[in-house]
Amino acid sequence: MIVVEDVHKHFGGFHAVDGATLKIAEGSITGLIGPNGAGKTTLFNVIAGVLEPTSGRVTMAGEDITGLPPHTLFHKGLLRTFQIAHEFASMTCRENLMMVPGGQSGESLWNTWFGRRRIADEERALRAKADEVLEFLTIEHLADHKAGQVSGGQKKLLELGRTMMVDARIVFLDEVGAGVNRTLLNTIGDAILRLNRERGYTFVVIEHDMDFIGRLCDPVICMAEGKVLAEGTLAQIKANEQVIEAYLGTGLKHRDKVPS
Amino acid sequence: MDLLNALVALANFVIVPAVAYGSQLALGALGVTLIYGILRFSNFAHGDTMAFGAMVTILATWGLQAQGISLGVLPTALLALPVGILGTMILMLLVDRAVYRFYRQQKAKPVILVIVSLGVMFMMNGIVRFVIGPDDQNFADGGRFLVSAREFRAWSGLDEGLAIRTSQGLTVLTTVICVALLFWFLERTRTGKSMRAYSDNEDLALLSGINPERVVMVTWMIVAALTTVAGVLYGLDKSFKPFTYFLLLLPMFASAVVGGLGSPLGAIAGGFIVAFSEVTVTYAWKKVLGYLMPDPLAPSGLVQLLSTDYKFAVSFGILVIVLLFKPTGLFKGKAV
Amino acid sequence: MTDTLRTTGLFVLVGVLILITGFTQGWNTALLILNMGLVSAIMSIGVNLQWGFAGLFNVGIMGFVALGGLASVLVSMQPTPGAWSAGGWRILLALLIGVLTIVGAVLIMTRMARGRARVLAVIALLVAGFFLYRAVFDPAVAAVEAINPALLGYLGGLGLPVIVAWPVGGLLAAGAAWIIGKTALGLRSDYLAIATLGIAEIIIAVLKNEDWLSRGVKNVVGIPRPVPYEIDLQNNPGFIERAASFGLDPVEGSTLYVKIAYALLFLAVLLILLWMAQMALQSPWGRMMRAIRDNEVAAEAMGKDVTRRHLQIFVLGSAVCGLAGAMLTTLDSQLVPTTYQPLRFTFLIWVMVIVGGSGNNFGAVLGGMLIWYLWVQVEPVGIWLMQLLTAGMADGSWLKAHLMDSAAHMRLFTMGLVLLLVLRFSPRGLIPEK
Amino acid sequence: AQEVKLGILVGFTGPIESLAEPMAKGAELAIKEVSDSGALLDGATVTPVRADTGCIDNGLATSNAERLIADGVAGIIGGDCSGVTGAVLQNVAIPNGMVMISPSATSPGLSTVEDNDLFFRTAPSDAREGQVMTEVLQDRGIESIALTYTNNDYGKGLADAIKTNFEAAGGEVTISAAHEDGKADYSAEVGALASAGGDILVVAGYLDQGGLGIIRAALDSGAFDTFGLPGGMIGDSLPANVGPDLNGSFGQIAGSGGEGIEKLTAMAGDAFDATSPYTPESYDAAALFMFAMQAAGSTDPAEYGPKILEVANAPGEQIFPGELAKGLEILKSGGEIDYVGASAVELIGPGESAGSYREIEVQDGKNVTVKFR
Amino acid sequence: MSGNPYHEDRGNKDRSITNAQGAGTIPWRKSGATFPAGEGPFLIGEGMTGGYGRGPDILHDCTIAVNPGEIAVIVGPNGAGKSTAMKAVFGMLDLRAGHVRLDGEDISALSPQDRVARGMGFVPQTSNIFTSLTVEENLEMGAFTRRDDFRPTMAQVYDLFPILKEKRRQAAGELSGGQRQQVAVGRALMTRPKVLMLDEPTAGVSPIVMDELFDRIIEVSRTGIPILMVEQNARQALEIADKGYVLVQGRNAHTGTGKDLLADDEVRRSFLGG
Ligand SMILES: Nc1ncnc2c1ncn2[C@@H]1O[C@H](COP(=O)(O)OP(=O)(O)OP(=O)(O)O)[C@@H](O)[C@H]1O
Ligand SMILES: Nc1ncnc2c1ncn2[C@@H]1O[C@H](COP(=O)(O)OP(=O)(O)OP(=O)(O)O)[C@@H](O)[C@H]1O
Ligand SMILES: CC(C)C[C@H](N)C(=O)O
Ligand SMILES: [Mg+2]
Ligand SMILES: [Mg+2]
Repeated sequence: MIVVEDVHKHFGGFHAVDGATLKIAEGSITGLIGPNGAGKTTLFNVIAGVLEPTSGRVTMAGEDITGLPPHTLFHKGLLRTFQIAHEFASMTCRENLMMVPGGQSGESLWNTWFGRRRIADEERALRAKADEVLEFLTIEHLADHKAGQVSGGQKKLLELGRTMMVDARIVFLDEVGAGVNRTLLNTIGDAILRLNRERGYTFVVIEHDMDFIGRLCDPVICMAEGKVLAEGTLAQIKANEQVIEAYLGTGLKHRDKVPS
Repeated sequence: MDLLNALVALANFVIVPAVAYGSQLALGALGVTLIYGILRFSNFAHGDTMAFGAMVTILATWGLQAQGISLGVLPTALLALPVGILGTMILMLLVDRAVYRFYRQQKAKPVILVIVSLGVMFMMNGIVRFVIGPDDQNFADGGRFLVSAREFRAWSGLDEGLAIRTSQGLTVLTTVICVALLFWFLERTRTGKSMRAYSDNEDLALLSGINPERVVMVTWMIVAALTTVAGVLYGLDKSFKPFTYFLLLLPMFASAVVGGLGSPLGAIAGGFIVAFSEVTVTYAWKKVLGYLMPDPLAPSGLVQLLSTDYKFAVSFGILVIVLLFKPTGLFKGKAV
Repeated sequence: MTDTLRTTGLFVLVGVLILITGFTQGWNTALLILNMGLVSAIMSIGVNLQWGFAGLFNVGIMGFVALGGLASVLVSMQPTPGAWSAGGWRILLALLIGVLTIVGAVLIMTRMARGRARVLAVIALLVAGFFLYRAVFDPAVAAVEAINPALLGYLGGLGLPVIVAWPVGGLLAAGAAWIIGKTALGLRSDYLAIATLGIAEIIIAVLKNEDWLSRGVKNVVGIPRPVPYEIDLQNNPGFIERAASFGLDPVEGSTLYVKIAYALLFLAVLLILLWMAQMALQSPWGRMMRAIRDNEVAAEAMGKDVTRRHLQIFVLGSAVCGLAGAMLTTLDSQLVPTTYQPLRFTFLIWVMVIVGGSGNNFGAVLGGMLIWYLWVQVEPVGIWLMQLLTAGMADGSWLKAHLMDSAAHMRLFTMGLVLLLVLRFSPRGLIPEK
Repeated sequence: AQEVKLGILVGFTGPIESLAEPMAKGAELAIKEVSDSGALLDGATVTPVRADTGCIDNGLATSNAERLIADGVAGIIGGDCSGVTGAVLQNVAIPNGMVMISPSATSPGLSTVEDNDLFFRTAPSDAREGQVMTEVLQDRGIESIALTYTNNDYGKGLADAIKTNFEAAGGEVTISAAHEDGKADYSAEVGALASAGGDILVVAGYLDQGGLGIIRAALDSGAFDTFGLPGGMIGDSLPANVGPDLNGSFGQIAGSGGEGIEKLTAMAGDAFDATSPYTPESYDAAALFMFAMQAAGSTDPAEYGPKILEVANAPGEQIFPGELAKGLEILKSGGEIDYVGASAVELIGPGESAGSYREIEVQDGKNVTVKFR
Repeated sequence: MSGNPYHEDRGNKDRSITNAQGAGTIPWRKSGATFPAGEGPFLIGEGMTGGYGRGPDILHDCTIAVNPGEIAVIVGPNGAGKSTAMKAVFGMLDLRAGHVRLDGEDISALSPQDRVARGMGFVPQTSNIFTSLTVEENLEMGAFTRRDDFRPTMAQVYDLFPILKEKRRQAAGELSGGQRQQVAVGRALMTRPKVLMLDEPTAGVSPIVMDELFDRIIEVSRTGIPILMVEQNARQALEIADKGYVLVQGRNAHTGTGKDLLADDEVRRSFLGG
């Protein structure tokens, strides 16, 4: 589905991504882990078109998508969510969803003046679809709330919901779990699994929570210092010496001295 | 081929004036950049603050002159400068108290402050004209030249003269001193570091026990001092006229941006870039080339890239080009 | 409900102010303020599009307005006899050379590999192009400017009705905006402000110095009007009769007639623009723009081409400013480049938008009308205030004389005060966005 | 008795705000003189009404002109800058049949403007000054000049006039470069002017604006020693501001004889600077209005308008500043006057000052009139 | 979105006009008087009720306390009000009811600055270092309120976090996430706090760094400084906690020792993800 070939991204003299090469299989949920500063987010941003790579190539289903801007990638079915939720704060949750589909005829100024009937029809359909998605995410009661005023986890659900307004092919999730309550994270995990099974979305997930990775992801890729360090099932990764040394560690030194 | 004359002509008409003008812009831009970095908005009232500072200094200078006090070859205005600085500081603190503080406490978005500063600009505009009137005021005294063109010619035996005015020398010297002081203050002193901390992260500064109101106060006082010095130097070197100070706002603003907003070093570099681009791009090279080329080849036209009518446009053009290649200004400002 | 009430109330207030002016200072004054107010309102709509709907900070409004003014000259003046054959075509050729040079440089930049060769090639092309351009351009300009310089000395216009100039003014401004937008809107940090500031200065410099285009600072006077001339009306027996039936003498009747005609024209334009802006705002297009304003990064990730949309709205807003500029020049019947000052045409418009309430089209209109009213009327108020203040003072006293002399400067002071008060007590403007 | 209002429409704010105040004062002085004398139209009182043009703000200027008309003024002294003057003329004065006498709008373009005989000016057209300046330059044996002008219709028109005349007379103009008033720095302009060279530098600007800055910078850098000073540059403040280096520079300003201006200066006393540019012309503009009204016996513009040329020109008794009452009496008794005033008023052609000029040379830090032309 | 009309910026992103970087969010308030409050835990926010600005109440009668040598951990779902409770203890929002007591004194009316002066140290959840200042300057800023010689404390901090000593001349913004968190904690220690409050110090850090940080926190607590901390990595945090609070919708839902809570089935299921 996505092939990353020897991608480099340099910031000044610093090599944030340093020759990363990896493949993401269609229909999989791939986990991406690695120590802080390994270059995961940077690689993500390169794939999603936010950053231009210094060198290297990214292809999607055989098509070269290196350096294409995010909005073009969106129309090719590549969607992403953000580590920190990026909702449209002053718009209602429903509007947050309704704005997503591309090519709405109401987005052309001409139609806003001379094609009002067509717009009205489209809007009705969009609204129905948005309500359906809200229901799927169990937040239909928030439809008319301003998105800026719902809780952090609900914002993350909304992010996920936006990917459901169109037929996405691949969705990139950046640290959905950071700062999210584990119970809610499980709910999000369920939603991801359902989307993967029922709609065939491919997912790439960055996460530091091994339980979450373990529940969803196969395979798991571990990055370090801008390169791919290891790849395989979570169990294989967990057994990898280098990964333990760089990333997982061996637990608390003071565990024994923890007060009782 | 007469290299010396060519060099002197170039120095006299391009380098010396551009350095002096650049210093004036740099001082102004430093103020703009400090406010941008620490108080987080572009202060449109800056030009008029300069006018105000210069005005107070002028009034004080007249007072001194009336008393018969003077500084000999140096302009009396230097003696009056502390009064001007003090007056401007008081005004700045009053304005901050009456206007800006409210918005700060409301945590208003910076853009509101920008528009507020527009309001302050209108009012200061009125106040300055109200007090001293709209006319040109002459307050320079003391010796006019460090080196005059005539003296230089007599001394060097060249055809071309080189003139350096006292005010130009003063401008450059004062700018160097001000900049050095400012850097020392920001980098080495506790208060200076606390200002940088505040500019970096206001909340955390508060949590570290830094008093934001004090930082703001010190900032306004430094800005008041810088603007007054800039305004007076400019007035000494050229002339004092309220409307001119308003127009000075644009090149100062441009200098700050091109250097990288929020970066003091950038403001200085920006000031010189704007000054040099105004003076050089429209320079007519006829004279210099006339000295450099053998006679038959000497140019008959002006050898001017663009007429001086476009000097302002040119400096903005250069600015846009710099930004195209360095979108955050020369010295990466706070803008990223 | 209360919102509508407030909006209506504020508009009624402006109406009443104008009526009061009509009764106390004469209807000509009132109508003139109204006309200028309408033009200002249109400019505010343009700026509000950019700022209120897209968060784009345009500090070069003056430049776009000036381009609109240029359009009315280029469209409506009679062509200067002989100017085109004297050098007009060669000027066009020179401009074409200039454009080709720049296009060529851009092509080299994009096509050639990075390195010294590319830099050299670009520089060589630019230098050669520049000298070629000057070689063709300068003599042609001299030829055109030599034609009766006191009265003509320029190419003249197309001799079309001046109304045509209004949309053309919009187009010219849109073209300039497109160029700025292309360069500035894509930058990582958005330096639109400085780019617009610069382009405005450049446009004004061109207008002041390119005499062949619009006589430069020598000004073009006598631009044709879309409405009849007062003198013609005063000599028209039919009109005199009709004026008399309203109890007006011919002079007053004709001046009022002309101003009302302008007012109706302007009002029509304003209403159309207002309708278009409102429709756009309430459609999916408006939703998309709000999303972009709320969060550019997310909007981009949701497939919205943020840069293109910014460009679109920037061009549209500037076009509206250009249109207003053409209308303004039409109202003045002359193009005077030195009148384009940032204080009047950039900062004042900003005040209008902010005071009115950014993000709300009705707010922009209200701000335009109200601030223009104040801008004009604050001066007599200032003088009156000063008279009040100095009433007690001895007649010859120095202070009184000084205060009275300074009364004119009260205008700026009062404008500042109004702005600060509005921002303090109504921070989102008089009619805020919902 | 009747109350007559006269509008004074000049740029109290804006780029020439410093010139506006003495101009208004000059006009008000004439008005007060007449009003106090009670000689106009059987003891009519005359009151001035001030209004601002902003010098460059067409919108403001026209609405203020409208306001003046609504106020019931019988005539408008103004506008000041040629640009707004044209706008006010076209948009307000002509439609309302109001007479304007501008003391300072000197653009040649205004000579030919369609004005329905409503527009007059006590300042000569710059076209004339170009001829005079050329004569002065030639008499002094100057062969080449560098020329800089303030970038507005006045400066440009004047510079064009000087250039055409001087070149036609065989002189060389090495460069003709504009400068903007009130700009921060003139090094670029002076650099270009110096590079071009020339015997002297002619500065067609304003003495307390860019013109001063250019002269200072040119002297300081040793680029030029002698300057040609057209009307906008003549005033006491220039030699005072520049100092002894200006000695030997020369120029010309509209005016004949010293008598008128001296009288005005004496009358003005400390109240204002009567030699400030266009201040005498303002006094004269106000005076012309009142004489014309007296001659016509009416304050209706349509009636007194045609009389303006009559009272301004010979034949008749010469009237100087301070003698307005006398002039009014003569007119009342059916006599004729030839108003000379402070600026040697002599209206020609379309109603503009004929342009007799004083040739001025700076000697010992003072403007000295060396000749009349 | 707090309904304050001054917070409007029309989405403007033009950096040549405004500079939103580092702008503050802590509402401005004036300090009031303090008075003695008798016996009780060293630091306690008792019965706190309140919310942001004029908005609805977020905290409802919420109580949090910690004593010297203890680590107290707050857990709970997102939006429960954990950070809000911390901020309330620090005076960053107005309480409508309840008190905050420190060392036998009621400090409810003090402004955040004055609480800093009283010896409270706080590491916020996000943007908790001065990115453009060097590591050493960051630490100096921590000691801003101190008039005495703070070099010994700095030496202690460097002992605690040796990596910081190595990087002390480097701009803090160039450090990795884990190192940044160390700078943040170090900065708080430099105030020589009487009590240390940490809001999710481990969010987004890799497992190995998380262990490292927890180790340090235990060490600090051993020096006798009470530590109050919010954590989403709840299981690890509760393991080292002396005291645990579970907040739900601004209310105390469960309170107990870390072990107790970990053992509580309902707590595990509803809040710790099973
Ligand atoms: N704009 C930038 N300029 C300079 N360096 C950068 C920039 N962005 C990222 N880096 C550096 O690149 C490296 C990789 O950063 P990245 O955000 O990709 O890490 P990550 O793997 O996502 O880590 P984390 O798990 O902490 O999110 C880091 O060392 C970071 O400091
Ligand atoms: N600045 C603010 N203005 C208004 N409401 C806020 C603000 N910050 C948070 N809230 C609201 O207060 C409630 C509690 O937020 P808080 O940040 O305390 O939650 P939390 O328990 O720390 O959650 P998390 O685990 O996600 O950090 C939420 O509903 C949130 O929307
Ligand atoms: C008042 C003067 C500055 C006016 C100038 N003579 C002009 O015609 O514009
Ligand atoms: Mg990351
Ligand atoms: Mg929190």
